[in-house]
Amino acid sequence: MSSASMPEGSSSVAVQRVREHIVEFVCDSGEGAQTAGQLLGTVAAKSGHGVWTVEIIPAEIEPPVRSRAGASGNRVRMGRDAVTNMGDGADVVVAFNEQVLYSRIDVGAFKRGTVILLERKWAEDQSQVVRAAYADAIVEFGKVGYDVVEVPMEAECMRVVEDPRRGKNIWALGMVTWLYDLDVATVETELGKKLRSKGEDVVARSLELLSAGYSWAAGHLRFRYRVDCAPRDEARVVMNGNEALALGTMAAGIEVCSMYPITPATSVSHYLARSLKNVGGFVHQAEDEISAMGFAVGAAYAGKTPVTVTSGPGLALKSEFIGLAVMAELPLVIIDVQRGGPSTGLPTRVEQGDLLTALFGQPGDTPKIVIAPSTIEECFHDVVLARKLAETFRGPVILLSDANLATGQQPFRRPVPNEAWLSPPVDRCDWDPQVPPFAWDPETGLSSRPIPGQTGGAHVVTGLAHDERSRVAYESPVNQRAIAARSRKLATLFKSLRAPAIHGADHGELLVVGWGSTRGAIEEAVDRIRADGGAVSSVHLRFLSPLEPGLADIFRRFERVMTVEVNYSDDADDPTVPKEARRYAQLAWLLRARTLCDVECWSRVPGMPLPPGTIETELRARLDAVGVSSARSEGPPQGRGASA
Amino acid sequence: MSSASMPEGSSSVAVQRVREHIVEFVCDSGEGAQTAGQLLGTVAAKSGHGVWTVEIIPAEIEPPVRSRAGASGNRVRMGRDAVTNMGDGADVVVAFNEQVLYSRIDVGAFKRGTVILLERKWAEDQSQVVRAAYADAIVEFGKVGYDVVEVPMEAECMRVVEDPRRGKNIWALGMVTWLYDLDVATVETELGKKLRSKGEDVVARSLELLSAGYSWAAGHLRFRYRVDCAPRDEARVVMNGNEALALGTMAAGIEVCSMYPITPATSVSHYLARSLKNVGGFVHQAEDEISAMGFAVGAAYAGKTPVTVTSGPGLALKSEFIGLAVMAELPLVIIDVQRGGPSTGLPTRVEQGDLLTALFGQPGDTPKIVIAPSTIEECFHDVVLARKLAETFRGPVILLSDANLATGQQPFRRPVPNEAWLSPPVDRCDWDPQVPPFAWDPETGLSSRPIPGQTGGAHVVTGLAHDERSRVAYESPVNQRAIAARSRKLATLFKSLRAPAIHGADHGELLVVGWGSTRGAIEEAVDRIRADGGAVSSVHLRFLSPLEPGLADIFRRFERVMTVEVNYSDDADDPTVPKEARRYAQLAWLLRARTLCDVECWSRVPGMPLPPGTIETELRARLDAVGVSSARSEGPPQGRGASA
Amino acid sequence: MTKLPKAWYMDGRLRHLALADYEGTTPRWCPGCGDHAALATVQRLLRDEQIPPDQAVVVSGIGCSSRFPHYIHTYGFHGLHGRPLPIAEGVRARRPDLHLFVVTGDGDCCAIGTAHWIHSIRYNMKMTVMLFDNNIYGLTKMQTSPTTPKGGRSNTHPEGAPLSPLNPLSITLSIANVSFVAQTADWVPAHFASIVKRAHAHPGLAFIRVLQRCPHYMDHHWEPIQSDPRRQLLLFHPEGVPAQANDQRAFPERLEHDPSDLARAREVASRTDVWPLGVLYRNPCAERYDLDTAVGLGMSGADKLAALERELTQFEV
Amino acid sequence: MTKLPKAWYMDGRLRHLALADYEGTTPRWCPGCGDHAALATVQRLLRDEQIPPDQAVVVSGIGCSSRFPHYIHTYGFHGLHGRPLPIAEGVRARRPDLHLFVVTGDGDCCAIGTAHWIHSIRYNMKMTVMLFDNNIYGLTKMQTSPTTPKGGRSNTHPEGAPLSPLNPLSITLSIANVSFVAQTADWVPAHFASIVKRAHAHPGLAFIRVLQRCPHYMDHHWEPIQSDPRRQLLLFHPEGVPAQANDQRAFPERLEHDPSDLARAREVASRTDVWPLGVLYRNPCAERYDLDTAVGLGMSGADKLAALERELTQFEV
Ligand SMILES: Cc1ncc(C[n+]2csc(CCOP(=O)(O)OP(=O)(O)O)c2C)c(N)n1
Ligand SMILES: Cc1ncc(C[n+]2csc(CCOP(=O)(O)OP(=O)(O)O)c2C)c(N)n1
Ligand code: SF4
Ligand code: SF4
Ligand SMILES: [Mg+2]
Ligand SMILES: [Mg+2]
Repeated sequence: MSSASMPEGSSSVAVQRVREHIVEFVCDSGEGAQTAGQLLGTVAAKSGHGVWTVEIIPAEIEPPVRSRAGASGNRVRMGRDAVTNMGDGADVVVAFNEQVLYSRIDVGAFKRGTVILLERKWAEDQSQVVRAAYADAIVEFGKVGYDVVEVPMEAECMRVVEDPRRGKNIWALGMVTWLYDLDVATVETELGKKLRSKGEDVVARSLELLSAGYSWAAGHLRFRYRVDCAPRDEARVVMNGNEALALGTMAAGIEVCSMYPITPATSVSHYLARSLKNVGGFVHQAEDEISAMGFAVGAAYAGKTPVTVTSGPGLALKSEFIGLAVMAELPLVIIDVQRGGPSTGLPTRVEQGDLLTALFGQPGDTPKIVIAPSTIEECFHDVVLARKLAETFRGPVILLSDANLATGQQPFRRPVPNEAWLSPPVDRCDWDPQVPPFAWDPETGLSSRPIPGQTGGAHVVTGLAHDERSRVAYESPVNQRAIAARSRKLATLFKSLRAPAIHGADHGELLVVGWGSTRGAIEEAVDRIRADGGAVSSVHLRFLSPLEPGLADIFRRFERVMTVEVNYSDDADDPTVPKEARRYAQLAWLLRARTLCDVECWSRVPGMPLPPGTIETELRARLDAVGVSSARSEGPPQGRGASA
Repeated sequence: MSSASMPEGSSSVAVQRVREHIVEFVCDSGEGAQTAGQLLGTVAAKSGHGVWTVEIIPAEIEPPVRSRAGASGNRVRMGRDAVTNMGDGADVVVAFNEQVLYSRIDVGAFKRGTVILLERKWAEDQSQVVRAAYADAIVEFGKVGYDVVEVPMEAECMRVVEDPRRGKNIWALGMVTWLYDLDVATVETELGKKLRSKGEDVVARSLELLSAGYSWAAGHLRFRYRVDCAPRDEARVVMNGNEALALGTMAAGIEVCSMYPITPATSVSHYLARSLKNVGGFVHQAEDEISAMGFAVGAAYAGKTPVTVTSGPGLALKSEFIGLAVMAELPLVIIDVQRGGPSTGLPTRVEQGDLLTALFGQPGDTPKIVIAPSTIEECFHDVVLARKLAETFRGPVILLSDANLATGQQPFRRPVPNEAWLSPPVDRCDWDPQVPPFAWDPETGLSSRPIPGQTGGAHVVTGLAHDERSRVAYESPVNQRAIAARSRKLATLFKSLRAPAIHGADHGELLVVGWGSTRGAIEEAVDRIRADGGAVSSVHLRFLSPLEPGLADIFRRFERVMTVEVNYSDDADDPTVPKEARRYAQLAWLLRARTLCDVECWSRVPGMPLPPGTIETELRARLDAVGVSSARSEGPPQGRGASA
Repeated sequence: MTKLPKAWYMDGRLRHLALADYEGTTPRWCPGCGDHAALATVQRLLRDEQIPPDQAVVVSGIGCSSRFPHYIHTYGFHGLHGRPLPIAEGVRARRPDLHLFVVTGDGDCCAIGTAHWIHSIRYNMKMTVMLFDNNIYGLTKMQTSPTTPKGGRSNTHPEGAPLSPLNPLSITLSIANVSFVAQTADWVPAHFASIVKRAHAHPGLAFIRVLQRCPHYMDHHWEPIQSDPRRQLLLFHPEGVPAQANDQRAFPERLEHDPSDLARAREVASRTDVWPLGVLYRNPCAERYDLDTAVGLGMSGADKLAALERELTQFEV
Repeated sequence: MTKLPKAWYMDGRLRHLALADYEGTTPRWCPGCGDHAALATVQRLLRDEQIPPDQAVVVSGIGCSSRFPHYIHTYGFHGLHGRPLPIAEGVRARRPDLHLFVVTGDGDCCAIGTAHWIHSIRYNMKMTVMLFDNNIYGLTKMQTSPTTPKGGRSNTHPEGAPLSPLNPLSITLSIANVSFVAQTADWVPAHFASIVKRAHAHPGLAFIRVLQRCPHYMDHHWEPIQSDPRRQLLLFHPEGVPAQANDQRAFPERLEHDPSDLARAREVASRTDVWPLGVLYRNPCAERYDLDTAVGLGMSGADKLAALERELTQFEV
């Protein structure tokens, strides 16, 4: 019998205060768990919590019902402080059938003690197979230590509506509203907003279901939580990374989004297709990625810094045009929402596998700026940044997001856009014909260019080697000078950057370096170990090309340095891989070449975000291996890995 | 007055014996200097000399006459020993007008004392402008120390033929035949072979012109050379790198060459279009590079390991399909004849700019084999090797040649093809359906696969993440296992490789590391310095992925290690580039990450091969900078750059 | 019911092949998706023709329809988005022995794959190409495709597609060396079957556009055509799909159309009042590139080496 | 002769523009190359229309013909092989003010650029597209192009091209939303000029195929057509190129062809006995995508910020 079983009629229950909790709604696709989860996330955010919401997406569009691979839904992690990632094992799970739970178990979504509020109607299903499966599951779940609470969801719904399959999700939300002692009025408001378009009837019925679920819970559940809340007075918005990228595009004053659909990037352009016109722009769906990129190149040339949005396979196709944009110094922003690779790979899944191809994906020397946002908020602001960088440094800027940020939802301070963020209008002044279109400053590599239509500026842009006047040039010194000028721009940007901030102490036993969407999980793991006295710190890089300054200096202050990444590396202890042949994770490879420090790595390609607990375990193992799991209080040691 | 002027009627001239000489023929395009040069090269090879011939190609198809940028022709370097590169300043130049010499001068093709045998008719040209230009040039050339010998070429030709513009090249060849005391019969035979197809009349007239040039030289030139000759008894062939790649393709038993035209790779397929059918194959000219690569992927899948030939921009377009070939483990050979980059760049020129994109050009983890031939002979044999590697390791193999090898001609031992080199026929046996199509050996990552038509082997190849049975798999452990298996294959190959041979002593002051077509020039530079007692050695890498074993060990035995490459790097002493932001040459970058040694680099992008003399100067400067230009006789020093 | 094991290979080449021999993994298309019918049709063709599963290859791109190879038990190649045709050409080039099918979608073929589509028609290498045209991007969740009708709403054009759709038949019929063009629909399985049979027998590239329902994103989209027999024009001819006894009921609108008449075929393809179903064009004598690419197949190693020596001799010094 | 300085910008917008104002660097095409004539024709058009060099953009791909932008003094974009059309579309999208020309070759447009060619016709964004069709790859030294006649020898098909050539006109005319298709030749400069003039005035994408001589690799290739007036069919019509007084002599074969008749245009395009010269099709009312892409041009910063705030508010918690 479950520790959380439900004596009929139990009424007043002690509320357990928790610093944070993870709640999942899972069901067959189409049963509305996503709506319930999103509403919970919104309400939690409204209530001032830190929140991270992430969608649970089945691999197929319409998977069969009650299938192991078919789990659809939402995970909501809410806490007192800012929540930066999806966390580890769930605390509470609401499930509409037991089968969908298996795929969640497979990915380690639960832990000992996870409370599963499970629809119990399957116990009385017509089909013997279904009944047996249900019974088996209850036993199995109990054995591994989950706390299963059987809930007569449809049966209870039927007291309110005729077809319980529509609305069960709202009933469940009602139950959770009671469970977390949420403000009922807020839930009702949000529900009303969400369903408004479906008509008053639907809203009314939903409010009834909500209240039914609430009452049932009050009457039957004998546990209840309240998540601590820190007071917040700033205005906040909540959205996922793709929405943030889309809004960032609008805030950057970008008028042209040229794209070809590809998962998991497409929803950026879905948003823009609805909204970009509101700020005077449009979305061009091209016939393929090459054309999408060519269109962007044309728009850039004509004076309108565009954005093109894609994922791995599309990035590969854009490669030749990216080379041209570098060569012809055309400002544009390429958003790559990375997915699982290589090739078609894992289209809906998480990976950070495009770093090296972003840097080195083109033949010849193609210096370009590569940045990676590490939070939803940065997704927004980095588009604004990217456009400015593209224009200032005259070239393509690649922005590496990923499927983790794309689907994760998080509240953040509401941005206050201003005109300085917007793209300036096309220059229509005359151009001094004496000034060549590539008047490379010898020190910075920078130059400014005439835009078509500017009187006096006519010249021919070309992907061939060219001189300052953009004339085709085959002479060795010109080629050397031009390539150097383009390269120089990265050095110029580098000089304007600051060393990255260190999360934790500025010296210690172990430094973890990350980039992109792993930030939240890495920092959480570091914090947990530091809380136990472990001398771990972390550094998170936003600029990948050029790499941020001061890295070797920082690295030298730690006994060992490692990256944690969601891409492939041979394990250090793999007996089949000679140390000399070991393939490192992508950032690790860059850092080794750059700093000559023996930067280690731990990386995995699970197709999912790395949970903080998994990272924590890995880091602790490293510390334990050298017997230094507690903090060191001496001054910075002499870096062993550094030779320079 | 030139030291080599021509007193009318001088008869017997002392022959000066030289170890090697460089002769150039340069003219307007269409005047036949290429034919003369090629014939000289062939004759020199026949005579047992080491030879390197390289075409001088104008940038345009039909450049205007007497234009500075229009130089067309041939450089022939012949010597007693094997000649591995185009060398430094020319010894003798035959030029049909003075203007074309300027572009040669610009690229440093000449040196003090270069003898220029110059058509003198321009001195009496109708046009005042032409006469003045000619006169100016003579003065200018004299000033910089060239030895100009004015030769009445057309005038002399007119004694034999009516239109001297056809045949002047043969007359000049006659002159050179005398000048180098070549065997007249051999020259006549080769001339006959070359012109056979044009009819007897042409041959007869050409022989007359040849003899006229010979006699004129005998009567007028008062200097004469003989290039030393080492006896050789092996059968030799002479060809350029693209021909060697084509013949290697045939020798590998490859039946499918799928391509799209692109300079400087196209001539590989021109050769194959004529000849591949002779060994039972064909060339497919696709509608674009993507399709060419897709066609190759299809042929590979169907059991016929194909080759696809391209250059930078084409490689970029093939990128997505390369990822698929890695993912689906399909054996095929990609020949990339690198050209100047980035983007359209310098289509006809030399660069080694595609190394990093060959390794990292695809999103996600795409381990693949990358090799680079460093001689014409290796161009031949590496295709055979590449096909075997592709089939053994089930994946794409990229072979990086470049415009230097493509157009350089060199004699080498005639290969003795055998059946073991040929692709085996498609397996038609039954397949044990118990054996999955990706039965990855956990140690090696290797597996063998059923080919369509094999009974029992039906399965679906996919670019999606998949398990051993090639079933689409979204589970984390499967993805991790599959990616690891593909990566493992590189470790397996690595274990079978030997450490690279060291050219020179196995320890010393400076180690130069190179790859690809720079081998000859680097080793020649090293030899020259070693001859003076400098403690320089070099290592040349044929395998770039995986990198060859033992590198860190070797590096540790030298005080400093540097690469010499024809791609871009920021100079170490560039004041505008902070050391920390310095962008290294491509191999240097790889070696730094791999070995953690402070591998330096010196690289340039002149669009031309690096001459040995230029490399020599650079290396000497490095030695001088630390005051160690002479050899060190102590044992191997402790490597400073190595930390592992 | 005890089935014979699917991989009953011991005597697979002797025994009668049943539909079960062509079953791959369980189809994961949405209920009611037209792709299900297509799959069954091709499986039946293979069974009817008794083609061993290991002698057939199905190549596809990426899209809902392109999942086809996973669901049929033959050799399969689930390739890249837009690129099934080059892959299939590479397969065909040296393998005249295989039965070759290509499955593609309206995005796969008519957007990102356009160049390969056009050129594959001209190459005319023997294969059966099925374009599943649901007028939408299914797999990526409802974006406009080149065949989406003007005004059709999608996630990339929430206010409606701005342009008239491409007509894949008209374009295909305008390409040099076109040799077989037909149209059918997922909801007329018997017709579909006879078209595929004809296509499979055709000596060259047979291009079939299949009007395909996508209930998930384009619910009721084809319904007006499907439910109104007058909007479907049955093409019949002894050289195409011959007239059938019971056509009359299902297809009140019929046209005797000689598929050797290219000009008429183009006219029929351009009609906007009705959707022609049948063989629009057929020329069994068009040049076949796969006959060129198959040169020298099976040349012996000894002959190759001899030829190679001759080549090398030309370079000897 | 003292010329005015080319960059005489002080009053460039006031003074009469002369041919010299459109001179770029010295053309480097082979002597006799048809591209020279084309260049002169476009330069004359700009002069005749008095279009300031800085208001015109010429986009090209890669190939001999694609060197065009270097030789004309306007803004120019010498892009990537096969990709001038996407670039031009990107230019046009937000720049209705510029005069936009595209130069492409038969390899550039009909091989590697096929997909963009097909879709650009459908987008129908205002620009003048000139396909210089010399039936060969010039720049890369004589490989087969999709328009090389069957049997034509090249370096990739030394024994002759195996397939019939694509007909760029037929294909273009089969694409939805096609709005202007014409054919001319480099050796009929007056005709060329009137076609380009018509094209430039056309409200949409005007596609011109220019039969172009390549004396270097295809010497005498067009001569049989050029020298035999009966193999050139002059199309005339008030809505296309109107009949001229002296047509009679140069073009004994003439056809009054109404360019609004698409079916007839397709027939004319398919003719193999003669090469039609003139406007085959013209529909000034076809949908123009560039009108859609130009939405919101010139919206003020304040309006944008206000709209943005509204968007953000939707996400507020
Ligand atoms: C290079 C590349 N671009 C984009 C995608 C994403 N993608 C997958 S399927 C598809 C379109 C599918 O539409 P369609 O071809 O009509 O097939 P359907 O799903 O409708 O059957 C797209 C855009 C991809 N996988 N690869
Ligand atoms: C991606 C890419 N592939 C191939 C090439 C090489 N290339 C340059 S021009 C050309 C073909 C030119 O033919 P065409 O378009 O007919 O132009 P023409 O030279 O005949 O005017 C090719 C294949 C290239 N520059 N880029
Ligand atoms: S989304 Fe449409 S095309 Fe795709 S499987 Fe579902 S019904 Fe079929
Ligand atoms: S090769 Fe032909 S197309 Fe190119 S410039 Fe010369 S004549 Fe013109
Ligand atoms: Mg579709
Ligand atoms: Mg051409």
